[in-house]
Amino acid sequence: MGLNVDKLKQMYYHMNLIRRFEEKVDEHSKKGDIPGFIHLSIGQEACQTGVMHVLTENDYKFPDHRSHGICLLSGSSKEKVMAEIFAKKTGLCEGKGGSMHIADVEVGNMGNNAIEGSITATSLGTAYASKYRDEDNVTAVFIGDGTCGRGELHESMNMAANLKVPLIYILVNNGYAISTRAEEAHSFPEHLSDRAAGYDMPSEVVDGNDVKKVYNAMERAVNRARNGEGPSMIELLTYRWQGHFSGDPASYRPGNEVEKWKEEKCPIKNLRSKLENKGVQAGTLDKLEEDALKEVEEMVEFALNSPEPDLEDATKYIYAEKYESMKEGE
Amino acid sequence: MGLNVDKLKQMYYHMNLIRRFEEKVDEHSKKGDIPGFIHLSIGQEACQTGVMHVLTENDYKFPDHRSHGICLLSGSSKEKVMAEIFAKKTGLCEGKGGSMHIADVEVGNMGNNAIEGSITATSLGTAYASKYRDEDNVTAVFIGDGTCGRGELHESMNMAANLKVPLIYILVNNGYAISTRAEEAHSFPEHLSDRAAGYDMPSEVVDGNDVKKVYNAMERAVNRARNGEGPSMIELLTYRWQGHFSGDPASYRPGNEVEKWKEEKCPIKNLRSKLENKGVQAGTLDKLEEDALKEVEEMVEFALNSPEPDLEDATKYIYAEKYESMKEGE
Amino acid sequence: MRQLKFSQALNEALHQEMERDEDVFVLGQDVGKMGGDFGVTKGLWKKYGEKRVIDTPLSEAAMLGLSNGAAFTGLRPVVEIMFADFITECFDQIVNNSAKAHYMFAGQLTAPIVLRTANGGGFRAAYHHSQNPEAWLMNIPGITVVAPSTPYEAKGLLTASIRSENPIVFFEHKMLYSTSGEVPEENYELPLGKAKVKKEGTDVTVIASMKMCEYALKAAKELEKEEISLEVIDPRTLVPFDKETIFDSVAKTNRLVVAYEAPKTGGYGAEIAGLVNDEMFEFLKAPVKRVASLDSPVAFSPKLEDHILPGYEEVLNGIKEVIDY
Amino acid sequence: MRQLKFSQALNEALHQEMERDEDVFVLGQDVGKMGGDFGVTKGLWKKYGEKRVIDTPLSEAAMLGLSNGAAFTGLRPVVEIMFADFITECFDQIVNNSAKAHYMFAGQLTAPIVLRTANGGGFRAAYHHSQNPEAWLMNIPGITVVAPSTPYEAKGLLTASIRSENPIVFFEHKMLYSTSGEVPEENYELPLGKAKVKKEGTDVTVIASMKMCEYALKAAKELEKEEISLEVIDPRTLVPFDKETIFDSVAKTNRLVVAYEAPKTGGYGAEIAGLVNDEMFEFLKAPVKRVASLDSPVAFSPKLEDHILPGYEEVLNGIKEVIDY
Ligand SMILES: Cc1ncc(C[n+]2csc(CCOP(=O)(O)OP(=O)(O)O)c2C)c(N)n1
Ligand SMILES: Cc1ncc(C[n+]2csc(CCOP(=O)(O)OP(=O)(O)O)c2C)c(N)n1
Ligand SMILES: [Mg+2]
Ligand SMILES: [Mg+2]
Repeated sequence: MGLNVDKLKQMYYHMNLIRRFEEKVDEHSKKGDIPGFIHLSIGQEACQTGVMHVLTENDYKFPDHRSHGICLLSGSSKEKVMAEIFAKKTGLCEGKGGSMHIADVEVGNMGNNAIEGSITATSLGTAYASKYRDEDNVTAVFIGDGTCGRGELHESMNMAANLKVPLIYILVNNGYAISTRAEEAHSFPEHLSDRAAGYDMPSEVVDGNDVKKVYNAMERAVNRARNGEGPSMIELLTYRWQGHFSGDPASYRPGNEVEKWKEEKCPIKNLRSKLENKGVQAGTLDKLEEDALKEVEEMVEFALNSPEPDLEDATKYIYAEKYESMKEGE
Repeated sequence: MGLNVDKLKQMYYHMNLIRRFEEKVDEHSKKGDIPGFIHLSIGQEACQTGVMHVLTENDYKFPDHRSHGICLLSGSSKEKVMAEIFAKKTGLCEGKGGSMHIADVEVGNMGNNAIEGSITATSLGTAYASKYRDEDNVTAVFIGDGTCGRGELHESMNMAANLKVPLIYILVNNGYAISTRAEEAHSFPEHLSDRAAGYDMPSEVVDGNDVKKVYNAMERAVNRARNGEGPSMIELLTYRWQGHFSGDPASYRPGNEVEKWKEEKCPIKNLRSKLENKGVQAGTLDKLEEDALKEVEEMVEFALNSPEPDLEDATKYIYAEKYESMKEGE
Repeated sequence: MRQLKFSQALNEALHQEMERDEDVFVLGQDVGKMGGDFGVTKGLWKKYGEKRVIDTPLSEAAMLGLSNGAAFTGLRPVVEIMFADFITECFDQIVNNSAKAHYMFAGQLTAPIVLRTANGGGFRAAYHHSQNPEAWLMNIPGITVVAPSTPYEAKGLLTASIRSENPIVFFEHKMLYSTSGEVPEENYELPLGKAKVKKEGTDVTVIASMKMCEYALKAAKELEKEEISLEVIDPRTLVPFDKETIFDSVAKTNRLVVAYEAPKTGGYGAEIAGLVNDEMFEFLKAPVKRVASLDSPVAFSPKLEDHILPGYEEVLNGIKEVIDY
Repeated sequence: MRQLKFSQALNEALHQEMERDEDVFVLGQDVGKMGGDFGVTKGLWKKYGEKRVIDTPLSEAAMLGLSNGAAFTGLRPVVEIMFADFITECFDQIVNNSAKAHYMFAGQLTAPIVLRTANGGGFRAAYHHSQNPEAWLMNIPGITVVAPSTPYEAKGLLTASIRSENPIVFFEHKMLYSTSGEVPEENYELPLGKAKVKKEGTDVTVIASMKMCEYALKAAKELEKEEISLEVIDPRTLVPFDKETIFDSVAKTNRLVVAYEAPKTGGYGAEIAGLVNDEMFEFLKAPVKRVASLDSPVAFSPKLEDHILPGYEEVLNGIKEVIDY
């Protein structure tokens, strides 16, 4: 499936949607409307958009802690994504999950998990289920460069390759794990994803700020997986413009590093100029941007106006099945 | 340091010593003199001997569960090794440790641990200590092919290479993890140790039944480590003649696999014929074999005649330092 | 009725459940070709093939992860962790994923896994093959811990565990594997979350699971000679446990002993003692006595191990203490 | 006297101990350049360099392994596990290595590590950044668990922990980091294994550590108005804990409340309730009351979190219940 202009325009809309979403979340996090701490993906929109455009609602997705864009493009009700982040009863997880634990099983979002790397193990299971049932859906699991330190990733890659399950590791390498640069704490030849070779697993490194390249790499990986050729890893080189979490001053970053990425490598600017080169009118693109903002503002409205969870739901869902001996509420 | 005939004769003695030791342990395990279950290294003596001849008592050693040969060649009182396996008070760990938890810190044996792979993490620490103190001793950690599945190995290799610590991973690949062949449960290109490249770490694969080759590979790795060039992995291809533990019928092994290894690849026969080719008299070699047996028999005598631990020692050593509030015995 | 060994009863439950429900599959080290370290998965690989019986590498975290993920899609994984001491290697997946997934995603998914594992001492295998880690799992809402003490219960509780929607840690005391008992051929479930009064009595209640249950029943026989009547309760499900049965019994006997094999401090019986103290305070005629291991790791020497772990003598003496109080 | 924040007090202890003993080193994620997620390791990297302050990858198991191995050679690692929930990732190294090494190798080596970690709720960060896992560590002989509740104690107990020969898990309740209090400038140790009577009293004993201690002291003030006299004990060392101080107090007050933030069932207070029931049975005029979290994971919604976790109100009411019994 090629990337025609319509599809690219849709991607443009989605990247703007993520950008605006994150900006609003940042704003409301700082205002105190959003509880807890929040990880933003501004600057990384092409990774999420390119990957998600290849996947369908039947595919299993495991977002990482920097998850909003993935949740938005999974096919969920977008306002419910926002409401979840605002800890509202109308959220996808009834306000119980929040930014780091959002699932929407209907559309294949199997939930993120704030223990970094643990989803690399969990995702083995959905991928194995596809194989078990002889279905052709795939599983995509998102991890960061820092998370490559986790033992679970190794266990997962070894088993995934041995079992030949349809699992794609999306390594979003934004250069930092909080304050620590990948090369400061890890050892690898040229790229972190070169390790895939040790499991006899294909890998690719692509510019994570070029949505077309991300899309194409993902499509290759998904095709392999759907054809029964097993797992692969794609490493997307990118950068987060914000600190690790909303509010992090990120003073650990040298000089004008952020500015350089903003100016030279903005994924949205990058796609915009491609689209303009293809003859799309500036006005059309501006309109997409405005629409994205409007859509996000509606989500925020929805979230702000939604009620908090009910107290009696605090102990709901602890056990999926209650034993006879349990008293009510347990 | 080359391998002259004297050194080879010493190695010949040691390989026989391990073989006889394991045979006696097998015998007394089956008789019920030795409690618990016991892992034997018959067939793998060249791995242990080659590696241990490069190391000194100042180097840190982490034996795995198939540990007896390593303990014997560490410089410990050998009868205390045997007594430990017999759960006697005179054992290296006063009968508290047994075959899977023997340490002799005086000679750098830092103890094995029956949670497979966990020593790959622990060994980072002794290696780091050498670097910290600017000492030129190295750490050697033993693992099997099956243990390569463990996440801790990945975490260890990544950190070891990043910190450039003097750590050598001795991967004793005997083809099986209990009943499971390496290629049945793992995925790797040609060799398991090819994964070292993913950490930018040197590795070598050698015939683990040729003690000279083991020695030479180990010497290269140790030299690198002592020169501050960081960790490496050496993979020793070998085979265990017995089942996984003393008494395991090992019916999972195909046809005449064991016989082939015994006949064509016996590490002791192999070295014997090399020594004979170098002009060493058969009588000299026979004498070494007899001496080895005699030494082992003395160890067994010692162990059999040793007392069991005292009951009042059951709760000794739980806390290294007692708090004032603790009552006696706690 | 037909006699089976504990391990055979478990094996039969697996065979029948895999036959009944093709969503059930088994994974673990050496569970396939070899049939498991203790023979519990014998014959499954031959019958159901490698899709449904996976020989895994030594990757406990990934094994649990695979189980959780598969369970999220409705499959029914039964994962064997060879020794209970190794749950330390997959503790995150149990605590932070299996136990919480249903709750944190507001009921959208369930994690119906069964983690089978061999626990307990007496095997002469020391520190890393002997522990009784049920207490590590008692402060984790969402998890269910099941522990049979006879072949009959082994089969019925494993069957129920496989059918349950909840994530379950299923302890198999390794010194019970070769014990024998009557086991029906057809498949059957025993209720989870429900304790079993193994012997009715009036003077002292003894709560004892797994290997300790045998000691308690033996003590009951012994004390009958002295006309002391013990009520022996096997909790069967350790977490969440059946308070009602325990309270009813204590209301009758006014004396309670809890026997468990783990170290005394912070062990399983601490919660029971605490709870009974709280809710049955007026009924108690003597303090709740805990008979347990010394607060020590399990040493290798059999002489030391036997001293550290509680045996029949300790259980009997504990009961006498409560009677004599 | 000079006031410091809790996090500053910890930071000062680290600075002084690294100055005093060059075997002390620090490792953890972002402990170097950034000075730690909560600022506890600020300035160390600049002063002592990367040899003694290691920024690690996300490799909790290897971090603990490195610490254990280094400690075996006599070094004194202080390892930061960013959130206590992540000890699940290095649980094996703690349980099967740190806690047992000294014993299983018959005293040949010690594992004098300090694992510092941020625990507790109220941070609005839900399941994996809010837990109070002390109960997971209570059934593991060999381990020491320390938990300060004021800046003064934070500094003195961390100093003592670094100097101790035992492996120590050191909990820092994250809602205490920004609390202030008097802290001497010179270095000092507070005794491990010893509880602290924070307020003497005669009517009810309240055992409360970390954040709960603040509530207990507040309740003591409040109840003074009603002429009820609370004795507030901070255990300081949760494992192994100081029985004597607790028993002495209960002998005097005959009433006991244990407040802890973890889920009630199987929590820290279970052991205390069980033990006091056993050894102080005749002294108790009311059952031991446990005030704790609901048996639930910690939900994200602040409204739900506040409902699930025990606060001042719950502590106060728990005490009243025991008085009114
Ligand atoms: C097991 C574990 N260790 C540490 C953390 C704390 N933590 C959360 S995100 C993070 C950095 C992750 O870096 P990376 O994987 O590169 O993702 P990024 O934040 O850059 O998107 C750390 C250390 C955690 N959540 N889980
Ligand atoms: C973490 C862990 N998982 C499983 C086991 C059980 N076990 C002990 S040895 C072994 C096989 C190890 O195979 P390998 O590493 O190849 O060593 P070998 O026995 O062949 O020398 C297994 C599965 C264990 N001790 N620890
Ligand atoms: Mg990153
Ligand atoms: Mg092997």
